[in-house]
Amino acid sequence: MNEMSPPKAERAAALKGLGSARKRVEDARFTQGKGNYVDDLKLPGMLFGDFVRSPYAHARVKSINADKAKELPGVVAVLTAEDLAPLNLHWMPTLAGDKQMVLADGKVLFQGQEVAFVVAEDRYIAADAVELVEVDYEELPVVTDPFKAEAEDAPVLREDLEGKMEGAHGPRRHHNHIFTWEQGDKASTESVLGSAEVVAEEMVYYHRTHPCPLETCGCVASMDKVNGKLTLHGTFQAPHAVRTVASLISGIAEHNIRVISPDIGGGFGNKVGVYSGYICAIVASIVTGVPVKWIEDRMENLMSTAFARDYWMKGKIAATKDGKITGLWCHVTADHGAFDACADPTKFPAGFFNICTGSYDIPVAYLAVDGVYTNKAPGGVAYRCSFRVTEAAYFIERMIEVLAIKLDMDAAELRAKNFIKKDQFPYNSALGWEYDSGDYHTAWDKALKAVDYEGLRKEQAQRIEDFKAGKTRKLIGIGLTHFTEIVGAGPVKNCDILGLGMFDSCEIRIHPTGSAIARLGTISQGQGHATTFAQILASEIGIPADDITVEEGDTDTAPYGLGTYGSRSTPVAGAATAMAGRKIRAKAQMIAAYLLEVHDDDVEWDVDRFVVKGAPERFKTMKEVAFASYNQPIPGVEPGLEAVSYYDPPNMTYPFGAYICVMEIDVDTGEHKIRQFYALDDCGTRINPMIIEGQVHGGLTEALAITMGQEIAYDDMGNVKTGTLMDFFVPTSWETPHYTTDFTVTPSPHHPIGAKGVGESPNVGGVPAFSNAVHDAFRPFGLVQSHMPHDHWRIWKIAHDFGLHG
Amino acid sequence: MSKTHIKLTVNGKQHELLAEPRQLLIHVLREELGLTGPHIGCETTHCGACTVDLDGKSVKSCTVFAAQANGAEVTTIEGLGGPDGLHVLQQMFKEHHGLQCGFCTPGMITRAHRLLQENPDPSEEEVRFGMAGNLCRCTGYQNIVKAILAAAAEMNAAKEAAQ
Amino acid sequence: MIPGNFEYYRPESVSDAVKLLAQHGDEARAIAGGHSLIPMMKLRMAEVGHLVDLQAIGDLKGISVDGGMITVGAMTTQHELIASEALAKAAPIIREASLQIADPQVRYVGTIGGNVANGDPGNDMPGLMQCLDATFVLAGPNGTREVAARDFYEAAYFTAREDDELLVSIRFATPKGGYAYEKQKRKIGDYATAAAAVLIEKNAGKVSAASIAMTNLSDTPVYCQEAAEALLGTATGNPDIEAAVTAMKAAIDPQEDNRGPVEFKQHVAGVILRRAIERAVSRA
Amino acid sequence: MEMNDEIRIEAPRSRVYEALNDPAILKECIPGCEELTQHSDTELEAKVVLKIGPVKARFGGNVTLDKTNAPERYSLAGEGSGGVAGFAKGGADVDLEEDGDATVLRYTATADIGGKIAQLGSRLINSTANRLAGQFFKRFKDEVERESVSVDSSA
Repeated sequence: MNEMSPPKAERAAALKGLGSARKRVEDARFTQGKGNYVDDLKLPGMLFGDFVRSPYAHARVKSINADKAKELPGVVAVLTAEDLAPLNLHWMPTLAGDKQMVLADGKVLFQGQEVAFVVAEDRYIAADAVELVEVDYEELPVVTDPFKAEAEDAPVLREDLEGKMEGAHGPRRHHNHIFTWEQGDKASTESVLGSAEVVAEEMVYYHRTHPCPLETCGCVASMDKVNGKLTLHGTFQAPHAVRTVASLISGIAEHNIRVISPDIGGGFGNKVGVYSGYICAIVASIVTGVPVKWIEDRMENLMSTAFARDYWMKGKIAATKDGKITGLWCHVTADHGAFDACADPTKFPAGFFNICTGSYDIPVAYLAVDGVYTNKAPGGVAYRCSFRVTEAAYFIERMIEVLAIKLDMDAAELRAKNFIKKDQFPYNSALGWEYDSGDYHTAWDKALKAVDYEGLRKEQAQRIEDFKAGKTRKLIGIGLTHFTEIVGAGPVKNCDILGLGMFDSCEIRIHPTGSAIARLGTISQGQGHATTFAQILASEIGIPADDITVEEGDTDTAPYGLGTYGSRSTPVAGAATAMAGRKIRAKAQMIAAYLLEVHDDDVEWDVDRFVVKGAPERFKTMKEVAFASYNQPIPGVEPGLEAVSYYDPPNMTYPFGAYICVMEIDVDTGEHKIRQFYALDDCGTRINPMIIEGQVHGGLTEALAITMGQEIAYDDMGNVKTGTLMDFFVPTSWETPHYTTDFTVTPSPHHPIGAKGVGESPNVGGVPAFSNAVHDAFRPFGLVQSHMPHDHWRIWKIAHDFGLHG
Repeated sequence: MSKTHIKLTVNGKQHELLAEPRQLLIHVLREELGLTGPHIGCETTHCGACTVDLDGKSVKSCTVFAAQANGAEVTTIEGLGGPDGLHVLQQMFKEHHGLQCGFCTPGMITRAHRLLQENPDPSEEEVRFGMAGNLCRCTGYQNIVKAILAAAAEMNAAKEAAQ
Repeated sequence: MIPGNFEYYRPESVSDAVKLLAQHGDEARAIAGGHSLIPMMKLRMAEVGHLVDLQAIGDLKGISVDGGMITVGAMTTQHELIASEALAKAAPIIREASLQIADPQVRYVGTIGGNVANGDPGNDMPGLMQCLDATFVLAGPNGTREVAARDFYEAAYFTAREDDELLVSIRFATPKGGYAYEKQKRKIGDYATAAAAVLIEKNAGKVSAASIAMTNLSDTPVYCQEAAEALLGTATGNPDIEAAVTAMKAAIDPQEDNRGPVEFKQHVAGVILRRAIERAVSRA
Repeated sequence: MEMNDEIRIEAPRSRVYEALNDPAILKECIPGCEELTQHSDTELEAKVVLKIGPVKARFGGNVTLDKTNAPERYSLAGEGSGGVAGFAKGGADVDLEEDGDATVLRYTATADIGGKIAQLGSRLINSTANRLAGQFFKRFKDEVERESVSVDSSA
């Protein structure tokens, strides 16, 4: 070893690569208020757009009179469907193969639907003008119940589809029916159910909720008429896809559109879709020739910009008497609202819900999902989840509990008995997935031990006795969950959105002095990509993470990618980053060998340098190689050191985890307190433990919110009852408990660095953990299933129904 | 309606402007004065992303009219760090991963700053209670609380060292 | 969410403020902390032509504890109520209740006057003031008059205050004995699902005086005289408390909303009152 | 939402029934009614300002009277739009029973609210609607009884 070289471990640590709890590079600007969010943007001459929205959930629009609004000084234009129709922009395609009104075309189908777009000099005038637009509605019967939507005499919601018996995903059986999606083996499953020793059956509802990022959706559209170029800044989780869609529907050539996602104030799936505001701002900018900003307010966000979940999941699970699961059957009634705008890969109208066999070795299964239209907002986005995985995890983790009750068996034991075993991976599930890797028993045992599961059960039993003896009014619930996620969409062979394969990309340029810039097709909304992608690269190419800039979100500079959602950034773009790094290293190896005057095969990689095999004192650092690549003519090697990788993952990744929630419940008031929450995550190789932990805390808090109160609720007239943060539950620091995190590491065998993604695991696993805790508290009194959200009154109602109030 | 003449001292600097009385303080700060640190998250006083310090009180500037603030002293996140570096709270938020998307962070830190002025040595419970007017969708608060407690310790240590 | 336009006034005396209110009739509204009014204006649910800002009126501020009487200026914020050591000593129930209102930022600007005068049944102070048997001092074009908190509330947002009157101050006798303000809510920042203000004095182990008022369980705060009377002379054993709870339940009239159905609220009101009584007794 | 009540009016049924069809009296009794224009025997157009605390919304809409089974029964139905505040629809079925010289009026009123008011004010809607319905019939009783008195005394 060269005496002057620091030891290997020291050099590796200096890189702040994989496994380092590196502090985030984003934070300097965010903590000083120097973030750059879309509403911070102020362009010369910029106008402001605001919507007139429907107070009705279902009505015919008889007339729109904007005369008074137009007369208001400062109002520049009022757009209606009539103005958009000649451009063929009054409807737009949805991500799910349906189409959606941009502005009300003759009728409205949900409360808050966009009816007219007012463009004015500032947001104050725009708001004044919105009040002056007179719309004459004729009320129509409202359908908010997905089961009633399919009644024979249910009103026709989508008149544009009347008579069309074929939809984007196959036949439609009713005028409000969207599709049926079937997976698995129906005949075998029914036969197993018919002859099983035990069958548990339950309806599991996962209520409608909303991602509600703290920053609402918005954009600034700026049409430069001189150059023919449209620049669109906005809250986009998939900027490239937005550019392609904008080009396809506007007819503007794609190279003349530049989409920029600046800093994004949280997304959680809310910012995947294309909303009317974007289209209207673009049209308004084209019409007026100046930039037009549109920023929705919180009520608009909760009322109209996407929803999540709303799945009625009927399940049957078959088992032997001693608890070996033999089959699973599921039928979902999926309430998609007024337009099918679900953000799923094209071939998956119910997303990856067919991961609903969960962590269990279930020999046969059958699944059917029916999508229906109702008078509610469209959306169906993956709220911190990979395309309906959280619904699937909730379903199976509830069914396991229901089965445990039926078998009178401990739910932890039932799980352990049915886990897919370590030696079964790669495992082919009955519903068609190939699980890449897992070690569920190890994680499960670790979790049970960490919380002293047996001790908890004893304490719970004692508590029940005390309760029955009148010594306490508080019950203890132990919420167990072992979830398996499927993330990293996805292999181009089966995953696309609007025909765009779901690969992702990274382009790297090494500068002569040995620092670098990496550009990716993804976009961070708080995940810290600028920090973690640099870490992947640091480990791959030996340049300190601090010397690598990571840039995303500008379609003029970043390579094409499908964006950030569904925990796909690490599995797909992270892999692309590693692969691009490896291309850099391959070229650098040739340069190093040339400089060291040895054959390419005679040098080997050592943290940050190429070393001549057998002669450790002879080496070239990556920094030296980088400089050489710009100034040394090397035979057969082009100058410069750049690489680009488009990564098409061979499979999804399958992160998993074991969560345990200990909850105290006050039977008299329905209030709860989380006494302990233990979260063990296995997301494969861990890039930055600090960021992983932060993701878990955040995801669990969203899960807590969803489970314990957060809902988009409607009354029978289709009024949204939860339109502000008074009623839409977002917990504060006071209601949020302390979490304990833990991990095991089972690397993904097909991912270049073995990473699997983690951002969504805590939401997917957290919801069943919290919900199972509530159910578990009342299990001794006979509770089998109770619908979320478990807010105070619903918990109180359980206690009441079981006679616990005397 | 006529515009009103408004004087504000923001981050130590005096400003005079004409505004409609209905203009909200948050819009004046962001759009007239270019201080885009405070953000708008909910508009109904629940989220606290717009929190600024107004005459020594933490307030939600989306629920204060510019006219009400006439004559007041305002501190925004931009006024916290010195020219030579980050405020201790800013440092500790970075150190303890107290932020993710960054949207709530300016309001969060501005509020924490006032909290520590009033209670320089808070317990975890007092921090959680004192920060309950600021919502965060990303972090689950655990690291925010940690960051504030660490900042308090740091500030107290610095005070002791100075004595 | 952008409010409509209005004319803005910042009078420096009560009489100037009252003059403005009288001049503009129901087009005018006084604004204290504004945290109920401004959101409504931003939602364009409240139409205000003339906004009379009370912040510069010195006479509306201050807390005085004097000779068994406590007087609180209408513009005293919840933050100031909490911070006042004199008040914490003389009437600790005020701090206990104030800490349960909204969140820190709102408490810095929210005032006791706005909270009681607004007439929103969700507000905490009206019930508390009824429990304390407070008197509201109103100033109008013809001078001042006094209305008992227990007579002030007519329906949601309808109070004994005339459009051209201003709530100036609140007065009540220093409470004696044990106290409790118990509140159930969904989260910080929410209105009560149910809340109870209780004062209890005991003499030789028996209740010698009691006062009970409930919040957000009807379209006004509910002063429960029968419930308080049920406790008089008792040793507050279980049946005595049950009798008070039963009387209270007959007096409230909760409505279904996102917090839950009527049956739930009735039940929770009982639980909350029981707890409040027990806590007040333990402090008596 | 449904509201029921019963009131006794010191006036003969024919007079009560007549008053229920009299736009001038209805205008006096509907809380916040600014205009009430009769378009036909059964159709009216109304402008109403709803003022509840800080909330103030102007509703414009149509009212239809149903005169079947007069004078024992009387029904009205209406709907109105309050612009950005939302919309309201509702009605009342009234039974009039003779009780000597007086009339017992029983009503079942319904009200449904949509739009922003419903979204934001759900916790206050029931009590407010009840109050408004109560106010209408109280005023109606006073109005009719006052007239009856003045008619009597002038006779």
